[in-house]
Amino acid sequence: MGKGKAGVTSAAGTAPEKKTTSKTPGGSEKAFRTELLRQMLLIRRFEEKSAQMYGLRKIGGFCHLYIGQEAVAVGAVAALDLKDDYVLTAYRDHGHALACGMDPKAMMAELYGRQAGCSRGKGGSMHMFDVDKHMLGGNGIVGAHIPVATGVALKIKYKKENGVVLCFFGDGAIHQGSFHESLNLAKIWNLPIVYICENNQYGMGTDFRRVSSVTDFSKMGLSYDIPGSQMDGMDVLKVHAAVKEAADRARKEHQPSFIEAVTYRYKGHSMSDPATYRTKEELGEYKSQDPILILKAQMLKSKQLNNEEFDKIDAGCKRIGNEAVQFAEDSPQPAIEMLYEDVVV
Amino acid sequence: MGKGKAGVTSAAGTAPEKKTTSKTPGGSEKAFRTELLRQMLLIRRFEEKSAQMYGLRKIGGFCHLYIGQEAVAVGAVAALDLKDDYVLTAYRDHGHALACGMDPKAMMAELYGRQAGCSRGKGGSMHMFDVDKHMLGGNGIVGAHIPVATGVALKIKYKKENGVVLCFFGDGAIHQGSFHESLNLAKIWNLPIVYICENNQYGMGTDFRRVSSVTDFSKMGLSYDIPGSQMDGMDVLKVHAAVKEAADRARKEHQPSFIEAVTYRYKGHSMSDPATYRTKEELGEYKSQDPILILKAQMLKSKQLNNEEFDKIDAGCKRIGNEAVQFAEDSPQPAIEMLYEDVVV
Amino acid sequence: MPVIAFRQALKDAMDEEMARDQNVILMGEEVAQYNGAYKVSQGLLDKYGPERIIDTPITEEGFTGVGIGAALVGLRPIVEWMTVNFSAQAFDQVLNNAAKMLYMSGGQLKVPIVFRGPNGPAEYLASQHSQSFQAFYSHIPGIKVVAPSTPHDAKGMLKSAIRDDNPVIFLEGEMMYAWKGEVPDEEYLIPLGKAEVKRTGEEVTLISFSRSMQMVLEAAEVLEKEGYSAEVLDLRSLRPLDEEAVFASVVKTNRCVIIDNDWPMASFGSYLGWLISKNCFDSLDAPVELVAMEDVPMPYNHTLELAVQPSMEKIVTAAKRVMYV
Amino acid sequence: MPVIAFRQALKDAMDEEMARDQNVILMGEEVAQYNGAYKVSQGLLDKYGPERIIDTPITEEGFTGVGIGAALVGLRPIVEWMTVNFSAQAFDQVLNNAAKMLYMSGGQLKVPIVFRGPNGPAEYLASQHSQSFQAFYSHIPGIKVVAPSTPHDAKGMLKSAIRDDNPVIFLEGEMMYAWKGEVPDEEYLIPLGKAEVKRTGEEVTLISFSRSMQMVLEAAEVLEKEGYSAEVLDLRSLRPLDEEAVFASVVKTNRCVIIDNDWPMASFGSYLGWLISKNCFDSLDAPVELVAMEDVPMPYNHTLELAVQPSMEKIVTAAKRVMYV
Ligand SMILES: Cc1ncc(C[n+]2csc(CCOP(=O)(O)OP(=O)(O)O)c2C)c(N)n1
Ligand SMILES: Cc1ncc(C[n+]2csc(CCOP(=O)(O)OP(=O)(O)O)c2C)c(N)n1
Ligand SMILES: [Mg+2]
Ligand SMILES: [Mg+2]
Repeated sequence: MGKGKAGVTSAAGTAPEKKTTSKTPGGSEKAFRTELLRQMLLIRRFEEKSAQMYGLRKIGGFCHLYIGQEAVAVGAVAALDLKDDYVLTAYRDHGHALACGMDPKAMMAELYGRQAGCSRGKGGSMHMFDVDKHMLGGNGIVGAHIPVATGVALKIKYKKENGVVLCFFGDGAIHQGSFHESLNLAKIWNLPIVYICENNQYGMGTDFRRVSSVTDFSKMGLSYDIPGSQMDGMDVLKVHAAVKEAADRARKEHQPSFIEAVTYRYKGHSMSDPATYRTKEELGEYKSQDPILILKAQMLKSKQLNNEEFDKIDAGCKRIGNEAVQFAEDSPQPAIEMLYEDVVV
Repeated sequence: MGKGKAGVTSAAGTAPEKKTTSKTPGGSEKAFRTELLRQMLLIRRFEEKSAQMYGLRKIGGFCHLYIGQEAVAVGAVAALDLKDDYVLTAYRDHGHALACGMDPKAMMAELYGRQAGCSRGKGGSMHMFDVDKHMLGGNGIVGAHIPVATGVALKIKYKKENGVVLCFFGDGAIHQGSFHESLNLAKIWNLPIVYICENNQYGMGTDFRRVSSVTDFSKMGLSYDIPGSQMDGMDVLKVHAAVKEAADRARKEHQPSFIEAVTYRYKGHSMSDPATYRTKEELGEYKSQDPILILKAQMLKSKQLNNEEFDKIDAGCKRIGNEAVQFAEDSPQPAIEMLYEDVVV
Repeated sequence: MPVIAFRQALKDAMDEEMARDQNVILMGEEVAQYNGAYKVSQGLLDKYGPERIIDTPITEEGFTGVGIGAALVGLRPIVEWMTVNFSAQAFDQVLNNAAKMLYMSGGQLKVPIVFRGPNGPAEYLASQHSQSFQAFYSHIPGIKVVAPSTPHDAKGMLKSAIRDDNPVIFLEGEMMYAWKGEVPDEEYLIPLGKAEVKRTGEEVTLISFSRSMQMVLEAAEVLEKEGYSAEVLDLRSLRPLDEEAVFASVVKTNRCVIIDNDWPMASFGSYLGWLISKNCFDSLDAPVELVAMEDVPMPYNHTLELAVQPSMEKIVTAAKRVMYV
Repeated sequence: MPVIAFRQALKDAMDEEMARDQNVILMGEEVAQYNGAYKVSQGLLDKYGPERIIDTPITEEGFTGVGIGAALVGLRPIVEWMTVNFSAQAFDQVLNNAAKMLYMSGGQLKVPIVFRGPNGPAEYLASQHSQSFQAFYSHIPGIKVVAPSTPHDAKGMLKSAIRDDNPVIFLEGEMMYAWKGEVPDEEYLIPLGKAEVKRTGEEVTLISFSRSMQMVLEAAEVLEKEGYSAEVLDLRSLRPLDEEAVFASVVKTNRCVIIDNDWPMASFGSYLGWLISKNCFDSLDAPVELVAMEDVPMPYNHTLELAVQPSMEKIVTAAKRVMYV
């Protein structure tokens, strides 16, 4: 696999060229969908494993699970070629990191705070980075990475490269001034960037309707003459199609876009949140449109998948989660001297 | 004159109840218009005097003249009753201060940095304040007073008062995150505030079209479901009508509004700016629609004014400017100990 | 005397002041329906309603400025920053508006506002979420900065802060919210600007504030067991600073260690170190030591993050160093 | 050697580095068509075009973050803050992104960026426009903070800053832009982190940086005329700090005055005062004096604003105080 090329460790433990399946004309629809399914399952299983290890106090601090939102990261990143393209997101970043093809072992070791972690144990859950995979975090301050992502797009334009930046953030981040300043900059400078608001309907305990003047966020592009769209974020194929269109426009016309993906997080905001601010019914409703189930059903129906195959993929993802834990357990604690490293170059 | 009630030192040196003319059913249209004219002339003459004194090095630092934009402050503030209402603006604040009925003498003394200045010589040109007149600055950081103004509106609502806040800012400020954060807050909390963007078409040397994704700023209200309108800021009656409507809505429905007043500044950004970034023709075009000339012509035509009356008002305003200078000259320098005062209460 | 938690003391202070003064309101992210990210405002929404306990969107610059504006015209807002780290986004509002209005209006505009929230590292939160802001804020004239170390002081000082006509930055610590302590039933106020001698001693003065006080007191115990007598001073308020109390103690013991869980350069602790070095020049028998945070961003790994911060052991070592033992 | 103005030296440094390295760009308010609010970028737009000399809207948080993002992926942006005062709006970007990326990514992400602009008071600009930011920025690990005092150093250090792989805060002074000085035609670099002895002396060390250096040198002249020999050290770089040069001088003269035109509490100058007090404890014959800004917001009135700041007279007085004369 080429350097900087995104791939995902497959269920079987090998690393197929994900991008090939999505982009090569020869790649079949079945293979592509299988790969999306596999990635969503990998995220799901990885997160479940993380939660379990958190419960065992192997992992500490904030740990924001992505379960329920898998379709957004997976569908969106599948539209990229991470040789040229970049991804930035907030602190709920495990899903995006895996979708970018980051190594689950290095990620779990990071959650453990170990030396073999992707950020050498210095970043933790909120700060997953992989420069080779063009995954630039993993950023903890709400909204603050949006201008940074915009700057990455400026570099692409300045260097006349072919890339596009996906910038993910939550419904809570959209009121931050940084979002608004960035959209204006992206528009006046014609930057190749797609802003993706993952509206999982809550910013911590706050229902987004309580803190937002509008409920259709996609309107917010209008202030900047940037096309906006609101879409179902539980359906990975829809997400993929929308992001692909926007990414293509970014590449061809050097125009920014804004997409609101309506989704839901099944778990609390972080491990300590009992999520009492929402009803069981609401949660149940979204679980019934689970992104993995949706795609699975579609594929079963169109005979691109049978139950046995599904189980095999799922088992593979679970195995990856277990192997990641084993790897993290085996990885040494960083030496005390590492404290003083990476402060300045 | 009641405490906190806005009035403007009239041309003749007396202080008529400006608000009475505008609001009392008995107040005639002629009297109201005459008052608007007088205020615009006062600002014009006061600013010319300031420029002159700046040239004589009596005044230092940044001094941002309002000449050309008089219709905006005067028309807008005429819709207020400053017993209940409030005004906040940026550093180009002399016009708003005069329109709020601040004492030209105290203002000139402030420009001189003297003890009798409205801010005791500590604020200068950018920081005119008059708590009794509900003029809360005079704020130097672009965009930063917009949340502050929004907070004043929160107090009105919390106290169930009848007031409204006018928050003035420039075309340069509209891209600041603070503007966007504030509009959302004002909408979700139903605050009685009118945001007025004085689009004088330049933020320092920058034509607003170069840094803005949209040229009709009034669109920017849409992101917050706030009604926006774009209007001719050179015609004081139009400004007054639009702001009055918005202020009434704020008062009655506790709803924020956003108004873009298209205007022009005749002078450079500050005293040191030669304003070479724009053409003589452009300047000339706006000068030909001078706000004072427009109103004067309207009043001459409708026989609400004759040239002699105009000259008399103008002479009165010039006299006020001269008296203000004399007052400032006579005011003592602040004592060195004043340094340590007003740091904490 | 009743024993209550730090968070409860803070809540009680807000509760009493809100009952007392209709102008006091509380705003911030999750303060209302969620009862506070760290449950400091537990029950206040139920008691005072959404007009006075106000949930905000995530817009630190915006709602900090809103609080300032409301304060200018007579309200007395308490603004909770979910953690003080996020106030970096509101830094301009504090520096240029809250701290300047009184001065640049020539005394016309008071800003009676309290900004409060957890300051300094908690655990496992990595570099963006584990910072101390006492240096940034105590640098600025025009505001007060306080950082109590017990439920008792927290309550009395928060009440004073709410009644103060100046902007007050009220620094808490996430790790402190569960700390318990005696708090009298009857009402009391603690003035801002008064340090407290927590323990008298003869051979060395240990000066600190906020969360570090706990390990400082432990260190003093350890030192005592080893035969050294340490005086412990809890500053409680950084700005205004109780210089008198500081100098009195150092002139007595002739040796001083300052504990400030913040980066050392241009820090509050180093300022205090200079101030003491200068004003107690003739009394000092040893250089003033500073036990600070290591000069690095905070790592996530727990062993490393503990190594970065002051510890009881580091304090004891520093105390011994200045005693030349 | 050619004599050029400070602003020209800065311009030349940017010009040379832009010619040398295609990845260097300049962005900020009014940097392009207006040639800079203080004309530091005069002519650069004409030479390098709008792709490399980029006018921004007034969105300090936004364009500061954009610069950081571009730096993460290989550009070497120079971000001009029209004045450093306005960077308060971008404080979070500097503190939490520029200074943290390398650390929290475990060394993966470098941020080669320069933030520059006029720092500290100019004249008649009142409190919001007359602040010094050396305390705020030098407090933060993960960035460098430099503040040269001559056109020569400005050029050599700005070139080094642009080539540095770390974020560098480059502090200038509005009043300094017209200062003239000799600058060689041939290329040179000045390393970040090296102080310079501007004048050798025996009886007292005066330490400062940036604009204050001028009055420090004048004070040294006055002292010499009165028969006192002052050594003058120009730090040039605050972070990293040339501790060796500082201690060497103080150990020699046994007396020290620090001049830092910034509020005293939690300031860079007071940190240095503590550091010297601690490390030169046995050498010091007098307390380390700090000539700082008065602990108040800046007033507009010119007499008052001068009284607030360090002056030649205050420096001479402080030097005499530490010499006990
Ligand atoms: C500037 C800032 N303010 C507050 C926080 C604390 N905080 C962390 S996540 C969060 C909620 C964000 O919600 P949203 O953007 O919807 O993202 P989600 O968690 O739903 O993915 C808050 C308030 C922060 N990290 N940064
Ligand atoms: C945050 C901030 N950035 C930059 C400046 C410097 N500055 C002062 S005025 C100005 C232009 C503002 O233009 P606009 O908002 O259109 O107001 P106008 O001067 O036209 O009235 C700039 C860049 C500032 N004061 N504050
Ligand atoms: Mg959310
Ligand atoms: Mg303008």
